[in-house]
Amino acid sequence: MAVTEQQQQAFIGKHLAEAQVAVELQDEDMVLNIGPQHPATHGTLRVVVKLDGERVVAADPVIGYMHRGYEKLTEYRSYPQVTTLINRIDWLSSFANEVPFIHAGEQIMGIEAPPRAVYIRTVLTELSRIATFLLFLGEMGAQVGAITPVFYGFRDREYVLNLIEAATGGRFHPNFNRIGGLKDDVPAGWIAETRRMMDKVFESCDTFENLLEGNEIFLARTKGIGIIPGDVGKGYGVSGSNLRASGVDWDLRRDAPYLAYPEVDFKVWTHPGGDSWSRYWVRLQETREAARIVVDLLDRLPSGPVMAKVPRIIKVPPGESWVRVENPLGEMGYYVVSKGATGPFRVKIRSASFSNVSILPWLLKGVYVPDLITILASLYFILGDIDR
Amino acid sequence: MGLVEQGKIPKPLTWLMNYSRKYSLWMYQWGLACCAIEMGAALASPRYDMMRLGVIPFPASPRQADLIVVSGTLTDKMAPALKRLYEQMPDPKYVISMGSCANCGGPYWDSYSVTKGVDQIIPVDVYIPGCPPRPEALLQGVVLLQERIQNEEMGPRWRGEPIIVGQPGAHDHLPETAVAVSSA
Amino acid sequence: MPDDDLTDAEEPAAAEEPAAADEPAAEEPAILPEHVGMLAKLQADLGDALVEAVSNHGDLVVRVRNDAWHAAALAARSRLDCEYLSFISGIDWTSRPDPPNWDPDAPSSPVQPKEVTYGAAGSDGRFQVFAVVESTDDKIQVILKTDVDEADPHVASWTDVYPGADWHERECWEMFGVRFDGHPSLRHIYLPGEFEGHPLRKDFPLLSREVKPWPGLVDVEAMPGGAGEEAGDETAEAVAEGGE
Amino acid sequence: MPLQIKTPGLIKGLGVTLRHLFKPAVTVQYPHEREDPPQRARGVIALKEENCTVCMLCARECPDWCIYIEGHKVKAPPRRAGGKPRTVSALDRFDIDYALCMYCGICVEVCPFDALFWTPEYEYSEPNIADLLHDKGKLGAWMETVPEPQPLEVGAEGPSKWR
Repeated sequence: MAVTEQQQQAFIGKHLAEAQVAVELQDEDMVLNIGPQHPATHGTLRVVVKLDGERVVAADPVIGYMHRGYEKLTEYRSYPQVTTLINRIDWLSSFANEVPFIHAGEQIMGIEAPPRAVYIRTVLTELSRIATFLLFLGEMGAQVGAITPVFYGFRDREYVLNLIEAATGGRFHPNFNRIGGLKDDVPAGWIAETRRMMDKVFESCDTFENLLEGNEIFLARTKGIGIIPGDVGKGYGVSGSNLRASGVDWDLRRDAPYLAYPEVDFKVWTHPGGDSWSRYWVRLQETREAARIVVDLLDRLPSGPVMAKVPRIIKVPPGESWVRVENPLGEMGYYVVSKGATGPFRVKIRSASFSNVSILPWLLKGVYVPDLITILASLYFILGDIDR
Repeated sequence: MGLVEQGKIPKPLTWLMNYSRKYSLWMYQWGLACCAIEMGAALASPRYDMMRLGVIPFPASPRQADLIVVSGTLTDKMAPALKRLYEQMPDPKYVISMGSCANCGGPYWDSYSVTKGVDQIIPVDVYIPGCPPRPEALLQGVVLLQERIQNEEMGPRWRGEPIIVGQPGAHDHLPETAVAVSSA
Repeated sequence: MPDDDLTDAEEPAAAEEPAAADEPAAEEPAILPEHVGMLAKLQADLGDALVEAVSNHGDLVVRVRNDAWHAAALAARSRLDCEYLSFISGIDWTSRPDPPNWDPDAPSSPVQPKEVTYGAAGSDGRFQVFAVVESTDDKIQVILKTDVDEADPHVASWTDVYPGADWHERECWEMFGVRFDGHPSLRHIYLPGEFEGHPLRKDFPLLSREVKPWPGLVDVEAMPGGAGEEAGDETAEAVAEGGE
Repeated sequence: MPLQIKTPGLIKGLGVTLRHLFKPAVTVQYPHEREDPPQRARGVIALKEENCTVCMLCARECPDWCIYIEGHKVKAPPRRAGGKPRTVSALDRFDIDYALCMYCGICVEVCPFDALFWTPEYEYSEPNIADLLHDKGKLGAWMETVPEPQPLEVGAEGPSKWR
């Protein structure tokens, strides 16, 4: 399925030639501005596209409408304050955002969190993955015109958010991780409740499969649309489910083990297609897989404390550390440089969506305008994660 | 319709019109950040279902909207777009500012690229606290706005005079310079 | 290349010194065994342009000369099969000038040490550009660093090696003012076009933080008469207990 | 599966509708009934004024600088009979600006004297931004809504630190 740039250009050229025959307007390209506030751009992304008829000739995403200056703000805050701030980078999977930063701090300090804390961290990370993907599955349907999946997605997402809130106190921004462990243990009855909700998640995945996978319109709108060949994706730094949907078997949970993932047996789903449909399909499978991981880990949750011995005031010794993890949206990493103060000296935040979206100028060449919306939806980015 | 602008509508009719207006708010969604997802949950999630309150969330353009909900971080790059779209809305128009970022800059109060509060750009009728506020908190904000609409004088609203709901010194706790800097 | 005397003197010591300074576990060897092969491959291509190499928390950090930055990308891509670009970014190693009315004890705004130190693999001066490339097949990654001249910060662009470098370099240019020679269009990516300054340079101030009075200053009025200060002051106890 | 495909879509769709007709609705009729958030939910911060010693730790650790505290020193009776009279700090002003607060909970966590508590209340929108600055009276009133600490899950160690 791999398409080289030459083939793509040839494709555009061929269709341009056809357009020339049909209408004598081939030179009068139209510039269309989509966004920054457009219902189909998932936030404040702006895409300026040059159109030839209905076909995109060139696309230039304009980002920065959500730029909040994270990397500067971290230099002015202490470690606990940074932990709570970075929740808001990728606001759908906030808990997963905290983990790599905390790991970087723990790595420089030479601290390890107790096993129970590690397990609970893993469970909460997977729960936020489920919450993120359920929203995606709903949104994806909505962008091709099916409204029902949105309602289902939001309904089932609430169940997961309830769990996260019951444990951490925040629906969106848990601020539950501490360097050396967790803020507190989970409340009584939480595990039983989580098991019950995971059954609902499995059910929900089946519903989505029934609703969308057999749907001819959905298939027509997504199959073969927006193909990212694996090697092109790698060059652009596309990661996570987007890359796995291009047939690259690469998952940091397995390939650069962290948290409790080495102790879990899970499958890394890939799809050779590389198109919008593959990205949808891979995420659907990963939702199920995440629910399986949660159930598996809850069965083996060790008892004990959730916090290691750490000084009351966190001072990270001089050093630097690069930690990256597999977030729901892709590879998320923090390059933390410390100089021994109560706050980091420099934090480089490598967010997944930034690289995932940077492929758009390449990807959008030669697609139709309606397909542009599908492609944006299937790439699944969070604006805060792009702009930081 | 000079009567409405002059405020010469009889009381019962005012009551009736306000009552009708408050239950058909066309809401323009200005979803920006985390709060946008909570707003989405309030609108699309069956658990909250904001349309029960007479809020109609899908106007085709700001020119058909009565209410704009600014949910999330407003950056300096985005502010002109918000201002322009707000100006396109017909009077009477209402603004709900949702979440700490929209209220005051929130977690990014010291950032170089964030506008410290929507009320520096457009007048705001209801402030919803939270980071992000729960969907129920947004529902409560809408209910509060509906109460205000029920009890309001129509004349000034119709004339498009901005009703300063917050006092002029809404940012009193910040020194003048901080406000000036943030808008620079 | 403006060589700093200190780093120059340390170079023959093959990177052992900075690693030892950075690591809490000092016994760790400068280069981990699994990195030796990778480093040899890079060394073969880069020669003496490879200034320093060190293993830092399980990652190989390689510092190359400024003029070999492009060659380093080619070497990583062809020799190590690192097709995946994680990110390119910069760092400003100077310390931040203290704003006026700064409370040095404020836990809410940490104070960094004044003396300028450099991270893993060292640095020549104020600005550095660093990047992470990975191989998805061999599951390895390399952190590449290069020094950038302070007066005229520029370095070669990677856009022809990694297409994804485009946006990262635009970001780095906007944040640090480092020019990337050969980049097709260095224009603002995050900030509006009229924005002045480079926010991530340490001397770029956050004005809101400087003008807002810090609410953490202890604002407890002394008792009229001033007596009884020595008798069991609970506030002082509280701060002492909570603060340590 | 083949049977499903052969069923006319219309009947299938109506079947789904019919099934949903008999399922209980998930909607919570908000202004009339309200669902209680979990006990740990971070809705608003309550202040137990008698526990506060004006140590300023919360104001100093706050990432948003949104807590404003003032106090003055007063003489208090000695702790033990016959002891020296003590000097304690009395609270004059304790304001939290909820327009600025980022609901992170650092202040509650660092308070060494259990003076701050989370409560799950969320209904305090205001038409005037200045009213979002809650003074100590208003913060004290939230104390009524503070839930009891929850027991922890099986296998946990120690009492809950959650406040």
